[in-house]
Amino acid sequence: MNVTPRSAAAILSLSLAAAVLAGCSEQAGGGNGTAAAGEATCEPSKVRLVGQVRNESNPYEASWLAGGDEFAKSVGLTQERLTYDGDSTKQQEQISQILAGDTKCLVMNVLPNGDSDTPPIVKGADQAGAYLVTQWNKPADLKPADYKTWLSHITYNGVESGQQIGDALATAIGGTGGIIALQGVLDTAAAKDRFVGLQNSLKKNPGVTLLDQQAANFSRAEALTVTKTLLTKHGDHVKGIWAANDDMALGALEALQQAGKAGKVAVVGIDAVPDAVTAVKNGTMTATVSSDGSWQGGIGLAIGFCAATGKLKVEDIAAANRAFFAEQFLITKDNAGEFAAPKTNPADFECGNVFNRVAGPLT
Amino acid sequence: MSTAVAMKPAQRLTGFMPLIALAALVAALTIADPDFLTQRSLIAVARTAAPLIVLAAGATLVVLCGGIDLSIAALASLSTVFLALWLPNLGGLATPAVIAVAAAIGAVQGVAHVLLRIPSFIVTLGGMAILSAVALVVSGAGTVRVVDDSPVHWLDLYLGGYVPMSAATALIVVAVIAVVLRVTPLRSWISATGYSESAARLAGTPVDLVKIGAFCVSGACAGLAAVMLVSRQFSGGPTMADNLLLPAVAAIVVGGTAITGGHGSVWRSLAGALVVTLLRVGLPIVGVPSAYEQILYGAIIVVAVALTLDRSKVSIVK
Amino acid sequence: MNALEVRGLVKHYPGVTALDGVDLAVRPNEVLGLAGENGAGKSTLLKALVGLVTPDAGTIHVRGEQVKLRSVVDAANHGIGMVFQEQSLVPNLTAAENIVLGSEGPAVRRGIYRWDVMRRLAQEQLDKIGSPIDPLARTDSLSFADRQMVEIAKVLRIEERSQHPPVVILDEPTSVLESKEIETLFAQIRRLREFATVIFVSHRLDEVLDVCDRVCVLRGGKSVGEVAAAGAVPRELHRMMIGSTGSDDHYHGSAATTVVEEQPRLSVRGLSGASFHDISFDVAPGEIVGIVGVHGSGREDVCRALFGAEPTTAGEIRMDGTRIDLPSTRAACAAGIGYVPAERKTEGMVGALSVAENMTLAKQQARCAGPFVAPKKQATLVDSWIRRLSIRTPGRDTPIQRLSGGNQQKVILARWLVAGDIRLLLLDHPTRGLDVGVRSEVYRLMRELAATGVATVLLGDSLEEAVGMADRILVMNDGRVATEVPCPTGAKPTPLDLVKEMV
Amino acid sequence: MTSEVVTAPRRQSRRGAAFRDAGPPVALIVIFAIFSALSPQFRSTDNVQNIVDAAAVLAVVTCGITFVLMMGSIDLSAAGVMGACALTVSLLVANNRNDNGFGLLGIAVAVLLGCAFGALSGLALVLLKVPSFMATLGMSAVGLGVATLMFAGVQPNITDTMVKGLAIERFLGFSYLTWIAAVCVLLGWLIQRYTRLGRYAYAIGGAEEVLALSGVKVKPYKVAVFALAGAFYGLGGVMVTSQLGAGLVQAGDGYDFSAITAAVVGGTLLTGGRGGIPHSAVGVLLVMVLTNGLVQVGVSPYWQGGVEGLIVVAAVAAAVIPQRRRNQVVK
Repeated sequence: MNVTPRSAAAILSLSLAAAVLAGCSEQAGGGNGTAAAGEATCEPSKVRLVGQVRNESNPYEASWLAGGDEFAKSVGLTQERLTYDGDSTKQQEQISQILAGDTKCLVMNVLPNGDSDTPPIVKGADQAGAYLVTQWNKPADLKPADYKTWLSHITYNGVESGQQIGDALATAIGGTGGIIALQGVLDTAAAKDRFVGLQNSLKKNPGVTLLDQQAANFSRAEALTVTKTLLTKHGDHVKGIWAANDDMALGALEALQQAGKAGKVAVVGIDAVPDAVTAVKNGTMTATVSSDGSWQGGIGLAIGFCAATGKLKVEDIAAANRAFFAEQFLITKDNAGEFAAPKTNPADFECGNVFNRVAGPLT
Repeated sequence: MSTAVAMKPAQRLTGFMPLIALAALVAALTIADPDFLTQRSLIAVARTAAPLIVLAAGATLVVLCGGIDLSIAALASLSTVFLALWLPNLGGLATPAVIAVAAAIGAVQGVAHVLLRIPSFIVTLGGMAILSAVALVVSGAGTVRVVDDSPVHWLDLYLGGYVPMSAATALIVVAVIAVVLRVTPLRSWISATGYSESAARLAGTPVDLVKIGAFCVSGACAGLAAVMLVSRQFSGGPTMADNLLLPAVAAIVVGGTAITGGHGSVWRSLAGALVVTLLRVGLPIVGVPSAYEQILYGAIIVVAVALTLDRSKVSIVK
Repeated sequence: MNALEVRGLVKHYPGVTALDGVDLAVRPNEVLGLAGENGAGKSTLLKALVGLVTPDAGTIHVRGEQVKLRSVVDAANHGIGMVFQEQSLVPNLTAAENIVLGSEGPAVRRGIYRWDVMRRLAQEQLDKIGSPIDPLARTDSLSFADRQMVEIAKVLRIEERSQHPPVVILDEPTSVLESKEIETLFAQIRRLREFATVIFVSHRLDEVLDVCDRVCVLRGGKSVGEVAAAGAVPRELHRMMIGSTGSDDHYHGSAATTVVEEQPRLSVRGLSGASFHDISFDVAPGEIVGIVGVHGSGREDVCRALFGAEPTTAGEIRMDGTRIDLPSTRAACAAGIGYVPAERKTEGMVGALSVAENMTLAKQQARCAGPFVAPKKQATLVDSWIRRLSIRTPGRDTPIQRLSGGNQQKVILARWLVAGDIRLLLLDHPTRGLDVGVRSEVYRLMRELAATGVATVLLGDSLEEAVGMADRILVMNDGRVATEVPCPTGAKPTPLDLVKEMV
Repeated sequence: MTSEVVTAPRRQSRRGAAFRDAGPPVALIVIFAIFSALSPQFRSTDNVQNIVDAAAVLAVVTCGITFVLMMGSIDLSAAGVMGACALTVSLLVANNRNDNGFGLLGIAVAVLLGCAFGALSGLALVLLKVPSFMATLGMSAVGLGVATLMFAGVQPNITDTMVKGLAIERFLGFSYLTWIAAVCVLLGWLIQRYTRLGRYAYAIGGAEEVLALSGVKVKPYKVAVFALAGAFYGLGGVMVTSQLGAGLVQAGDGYDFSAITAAVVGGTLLTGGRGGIPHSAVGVLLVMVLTNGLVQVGVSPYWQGGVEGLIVVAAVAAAVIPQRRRNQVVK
């Protein structure tokens, strides 16, 4: 790789010259610019379905991709499964590579890694004219209604779920006593919203005191260590554990078991992963809140597919459905049986029904 | 003493190995998915690779000096936060300000390494943790959105409609570093420090300054990479670039730079960064399932390093 | 029957014929000296004898039986072992482990160490050579001479492998030893011959004659003759080695400059550091001052302190009357001080860099125009020094590690001369491991530099060298200057006079 | 990447060596004392128990990595190998995914798998001459891939009471996992002190070329050391699985760098040839005391990582002060 100063200088001057001669442009050359975008309709068989999540190594996201596969199969297509290991840059890299290919009739159902990852995905898809549904994370001031092919943004109301399980926890410990909170990845809207929910709940239940809060990054293993430490720190003052997701709640359960306190401390979480629902059913966990991975994996593709094939006109989507909270349920011992095996109903994905689970507009 | 006396053609071949590995990878991806080799797709790869190229180029200097900089990714993350916070007030000045601050932070780590005599691995491992904490606190543990990205928008343009500006900038950075090294005594100083620090010192080489300088440039490059990331993401985040650390180190080694120091070049890291980017992006795009993608990634980088490392310069491989 | 015999050994390397039909016969229980200039083929021959090099032609016979030696282990199985020039001990293991390394035998059973057995085995070896070293001491805590003893004890382990008396090869064992340690070593060698055969290689011809029964001389990859040690004189050997009579004036004493008393170039007052205290001395321009002392006398550290490579706690250093601070080697360099370290391979040169880069490493300004390297200027400069010091190298861009030791040392010396701004040269064992011819060239260069007014501090490779070269000698003992001995040409003190002060 | 004192023939002062070995234990005591003064909960018996229990997995992983570091190599494969082994063991013992119930045999298979991964890294190092940094980084990715394959979308929860019990049941106040870790440390120390493998690993870090000159075939030992390290990671994966009650692909997340940190803080050099299992054990305790102490004294979660990093750097800096020299190579 010997490059002489002279040739390196040549490269430099050439690139500068190119800049001067050709000027700069917004868009890479050879592109098809803003393509179909709702006008031309696609053959159902020509639609390209892409589902992107963080990784396949956790149950929630695995069920998301499975849901996507199921929907794709129902319309005779296959889903391209992309995973980015929770790596924001890798996610962007994959998206821009996908968008550099054939974007006509492209439908993407994306789980952005964080709020900040959504704007570039949206801009890229908008420029390329690809149909996009995003879930969970987006900055508040970025609205699908302002874009043509960003069909919808789906999320669950984190403040509400955080508060619901907080209230359930308060009831479980009899309205008084100390609790500890396990936070998610601090840099995510989900973690912050859910914690706001907990704080709301604490205001409502003045007898409950928050002894400590630590980040365990949505991870079962980290939750285990943090909980063990907090248990020794606060000892028997801990009556309940509030976890921002079920993985951490399950880690906390293990910690309680190892500390010989299983059953003596109430634990709540969010997401309704199968293990947590089982735990709620057995009574080892107090409550969790449903979010339905396989539905999320299918619905995003379904909305996009309907729009691409012209069965759903973007203009026709109600403003409230362009960004919405999906239905969620508090799962306690009473209703845990119903959620033990989440079943996606193929009817949910029919073009007329895609917005059936809207609980309310995103505020 | 040395057994490698006359192996000129073989040596020349190892010099081109990173390029050969790159070509082979492109060919393999194209065979796996004929749609992959399109102009647009290659342009996207170039644009994608830009931050990684810049990060790897800076860290290459530290590796050439015989050290390692594990803080580049965390520093880049912190820099995205700074940039996003400062853009509203400083506008166009925010970019040079962030690069300067990043360079200063890099230099501070260099000084700690040199003065306190702590291995660079430890200093930068600690630096990584500290910088991440600062980024979390400064950003309030959230992403900072950039509403008006016009001061960094130029990086998102395309030169002549084809060459992404960020890729061109990355290329210029690599070229500038390479040229500066080549035409000044720095090249000798850095290699001497990397091959044999004590000999370099006893020949009056300003070893300490060279090392601090390398960390400083590495920091500045992390800052520039952060600018590129912000121009691409329209925001700054305290963990935004964290996952680029191992790819950047992989890029350096895949390029054939010896991790023990002395032997290598920034051009090699450029090729290495492209290889790593193709692996990160290309494998899933051509339809390799996630689990197999990781297995392939692991296997391919090992093989790539086996191909590119010029072992005649490195006697014992640790 | 000969203990070891070599017939017509040939070894080619690309472009070089290292061995060109060497014949050699070693009789049982004799000490055979092997002499020859660098490049005469000594190293290659020795490597062939211990299986590190496979010869292209020729045969090796051990006790009359032709053998093929493929590895060190192979050689050991035939009873041949070597003490390598650079010590081959693992520093962080115990002496006992080093002694049995590679042939642990009963000391390790099924991969498990039996420390008591190992200790006993090692003690047996050490007893053979009468060394009092604790076998369980960590090797890097031993003195250099002790480590040499461990090496010899280790080599003698080959006795366990073959039923016959061992052949022990000592490659340059004395090059880093102090004179007292050398005496001990020689006593060991004389003891060894009771039960072993020894091949002894050294650049110091007097030593070779001192300890050997017979000396064999190599030149250009051929054996050119042998002499009985008794009655032979170094000059005779030297003539055989270089093929003509060497100069009488080995140290170029006739070129010694007369020192005019004026302001001293270097003036050291009350310098103290970790291993030396209250050092004061002057060096005049053009003067060569030798510092002698045993290992641990602190002279190396004084030398390094003068180059800013060792911290000082008190005292002052003046160059030409101006007080200077030496916080770093860089500062020393800028003050016109040059330093040639004793450890050429690890501290002197950067092996993978080219001759040109090594030569200009310290004085970048000599090859630069402004801040930029001027390739033409560099080429002219480097080539002129390659010619001037007759450095044998394929070209200025050849990595320095491919050069022979003598040529490497010349490059390192040239490093300080290229800019022409050198005022004080600190030479730490500058001729270590060099052959007679190169030594002589180095001495001449030192004289030439002195003539131009460069002051020199010399830590000689041997007492003779210090006496031969220096105008004045400082004797250091336990970190202090014990005495100062004038040493003018024609009225040199004998090494014996100095030794008395050293201990 | 680490410090070594040059000037080969110069003698190391014994005092310096003693200081260096004493540094980490002193730091451990000092940090422990500081936290004890700051927080009464910290010095409670419960918490000390908790710290030791929490150190178990890290101790086992660090044991493995120490052997590799002693050789002067580096090993970044812990995360991947632990993930693969965690999935393996959770699918082999009684679990909710299949009808297996191999118990101890399942654990043995997982440890052997770790061993095989390690051996592969070692082979890539000695046969392909790929630096261990990259060979093990690649192996980590392979391990994670294999783990993801086995995961197949459904978390395997273990129902084997013996495996779960390891984390829950206690003996003399400490969980069984802690005793397993203690046995590993002891075993590691015995291997280091009394076996050819351990001593050669140490010697390879000291002077590899000398071993070759003495007729020792170095390569098999290198592969064996990586395999040994892999076995420790495998066991670490099993232990995490027992703690979490489920097989996670992420079982080994972060253990690679924490184990290296622990080993280095304990006084093992990255250039090899110095340190060892006892040093690493101290390092592990130091790291765990820090992590636990910061939570106990209530340092904000935002700052914890930073404070930890700062203290590690400071601890290493303090440890090198006695041996700081002007012309010293620190990489």
